[in-house]
Amino acid sequence: MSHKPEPIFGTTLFDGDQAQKGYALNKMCYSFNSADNRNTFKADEEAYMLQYGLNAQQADAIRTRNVLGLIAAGGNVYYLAKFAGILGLDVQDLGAAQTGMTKEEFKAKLRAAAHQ
Amino acid sequence: MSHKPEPIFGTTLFDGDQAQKGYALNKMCYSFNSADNRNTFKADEEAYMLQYGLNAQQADAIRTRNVLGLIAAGGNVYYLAKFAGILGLDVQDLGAAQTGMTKEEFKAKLRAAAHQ
Amino acid sequence: MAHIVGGLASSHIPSIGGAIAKGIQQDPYWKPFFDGFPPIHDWLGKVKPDVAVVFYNDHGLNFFLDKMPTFAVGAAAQYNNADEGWGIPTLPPFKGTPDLSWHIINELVEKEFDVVTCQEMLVDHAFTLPFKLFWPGDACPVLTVPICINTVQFPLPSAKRCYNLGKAVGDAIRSWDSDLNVVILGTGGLSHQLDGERAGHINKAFDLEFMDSLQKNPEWATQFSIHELVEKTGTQGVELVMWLAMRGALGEHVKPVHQNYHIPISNTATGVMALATE
Amino acid sequence: MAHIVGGLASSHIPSIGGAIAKGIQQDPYWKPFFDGFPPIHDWLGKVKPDVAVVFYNDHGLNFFLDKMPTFAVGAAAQYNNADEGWGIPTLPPFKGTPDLSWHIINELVEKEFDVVTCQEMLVDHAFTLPFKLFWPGDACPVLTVPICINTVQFPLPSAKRCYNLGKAVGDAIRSWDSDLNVVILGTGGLSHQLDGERAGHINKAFDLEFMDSLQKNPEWATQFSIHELVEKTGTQGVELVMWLAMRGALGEHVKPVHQNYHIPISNTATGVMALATE
Ligand SMILES: [Fe+3]
Ligand SMILES: [Fe+3]
Repeated sequence: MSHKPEPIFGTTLFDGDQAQKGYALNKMCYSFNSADNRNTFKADEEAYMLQYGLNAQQADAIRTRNVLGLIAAGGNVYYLAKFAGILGLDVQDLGAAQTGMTKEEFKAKLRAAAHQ
Repeated sequence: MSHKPEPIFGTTLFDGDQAQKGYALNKMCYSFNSADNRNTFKADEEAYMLQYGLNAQQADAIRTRNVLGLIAAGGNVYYLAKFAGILGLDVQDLGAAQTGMTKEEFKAKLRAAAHQ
Repeated sequence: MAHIVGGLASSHIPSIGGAIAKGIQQDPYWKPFFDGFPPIHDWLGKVKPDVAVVFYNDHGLNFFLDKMPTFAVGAAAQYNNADEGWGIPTLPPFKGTPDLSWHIINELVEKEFDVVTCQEMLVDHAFTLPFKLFWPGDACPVLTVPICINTVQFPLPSAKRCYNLGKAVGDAIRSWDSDLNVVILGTGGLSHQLDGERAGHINKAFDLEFMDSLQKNPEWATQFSIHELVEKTGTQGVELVMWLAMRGALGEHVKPVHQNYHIPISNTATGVMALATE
Repeated sequence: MAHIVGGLASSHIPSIGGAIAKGIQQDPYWKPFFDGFPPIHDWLGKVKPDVAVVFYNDHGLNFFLDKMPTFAVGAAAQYNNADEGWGIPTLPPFKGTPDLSWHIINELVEKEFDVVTCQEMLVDHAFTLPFKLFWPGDACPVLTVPICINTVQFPLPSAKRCYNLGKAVGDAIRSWDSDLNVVILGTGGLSHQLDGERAGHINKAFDLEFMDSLQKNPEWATQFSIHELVEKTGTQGVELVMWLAMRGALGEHVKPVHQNYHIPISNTATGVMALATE
């Protein structure tokens, strides 16, 4: 879209701009569908990132397990979820990390939505 | 199409029926985009066909370089062309083989079309 | 001609796969979700569908950004599930019905839907888990046709386009020369958002109005742009277009069979629904 | 807003690549074909396009039957040519313009074209050889957007759908916020058939009427079904839908620049055409 619609708070639409920016990062995360690839990554994260051509911003966000940083670097949540799987994180862990809550607080927020 | 249109003389439309029938054959021929794969095929045609799961009709048409047989077995001309490339055949060779002409006769037929 | 018996919709959260594998459906956390299914099992036992046509979205198993389809239709004799990278059990293959697949593909292209045809297609949890929910027995008793709608990369097809896709698929099934019974599935949603500072967004009021609309006014949700749907239901809530495509396939009149809504499973407001065509 | 200077169409026979590599363009066999180009080189020298949007069909290099798109749009910064299996020289990469690609993709999905988006895309002889014909110098001086239309596996999109795709692409280009000049290419055809007992089929009368129609009555060919086009022009002659898509992008009024028609090169009735928009 030449004219992007109004931004939505706390929400990055995975559009052409993000898709271009994040291509290498998402391609790496897509490769994590394979257990062999996950193990290769775990054995030497730096070498694996180099192989996929991650830029400095992406590599840094991977190193620091920074979810919001990964999204800012063009990561798409569907592919990033495979990286989270390697770390043993579930979607409440990710939610807590992105909203600055503890996991318990984040879960309470979800439960509270039943009484909206 | 539930109801297939009238057949056209000497013409097999590569539709769903052909695409299902020819999947293994076409997948093998698609692999011939790679020089390594072409060489592996040339070194042991039978082993290569087995690897791609060709059925008896397809394998026989490959063995006998039978172009019409390859089409009858579900082959698509765009992929078969890559097999023809291995054999060093050009599209006039294929045309001649399919129409029962010599190559010279086939070329004459093409030239004659200029004076239709 | 084939007969459409009705439609099924369900959320498809990955952790459902873990819960089923562990057999903890009756644990307090899971019970309110799994309790939504037995009345639907009863109905399926009565209408006995032979084939399931499934609108779902791939989450990065079969499709990557090198070739990202808007709409993709499976045309394989078998669809394999596979490792998605985060450890839910891989399920056995699903049987296809290439005959119906190609009939749908031919009819869709005839009606100017520019589909991708997939003679090989890995199916992810969004396709597989609803089968475990609707047919909890060991073997899946229906033949399947997967139809994948892009919700990964913008631009997404509009809600209206997805509804019309469903309509065209329904017409194709009703013109399929077969005496088999077909059920339509739509899997995804309801409101949830996994990513960003708005992670955990849920919109109960919208979800309930949406579920209600599928009976009374099925085109209601097509008034919204994708951007509005994301704003209302979250970046993943937009998966509700699968429900819309399912509803589109059912034709004008439907009767409610059963529905359930429960917040939360994982980060998701879960919905389940069965609609009969007669 | 970007400006469309006109359109180019050409056959794309693989052996053209060999002839160029060997430098035998003036040999008696090739001369009547290559002689169609110099007046078009002169015109391109005057209108100086910056970008080429190319309608072409992949012949089994980038796409296989596991995921066969109806329409696929490139969105890469670079497009690589590669070994196609029968030994024509591999050409250097082509530069993309992701900005225009994404603008086109967004506009097409908005207008209910269900495209596949390709952030990586190998381009075959149908894309590469016309550049060597229209810009015979060493380096390709234009940025490119490849748009691939399925002519491999039925069902193919109708001639009318392809023409309308072209119209929508033209609208998108004209609404692109840029001061660049764009030329549209359509590559393929004209009448030929490689496969079956009817191999060698050529239809001069139809080809000439088709070329004529692109100036006077561009929708003329959209009256025919794909089946009729195959019957008239051959299994590969149906590639003429690329010319139609190109013509659709140009808008209502065009002026002829130059055209040429020669039978045969390889098994093909070759056509070349340039149309200006003003
Ligand atoms: Fe999902
Ligand atoms: Fe061609």
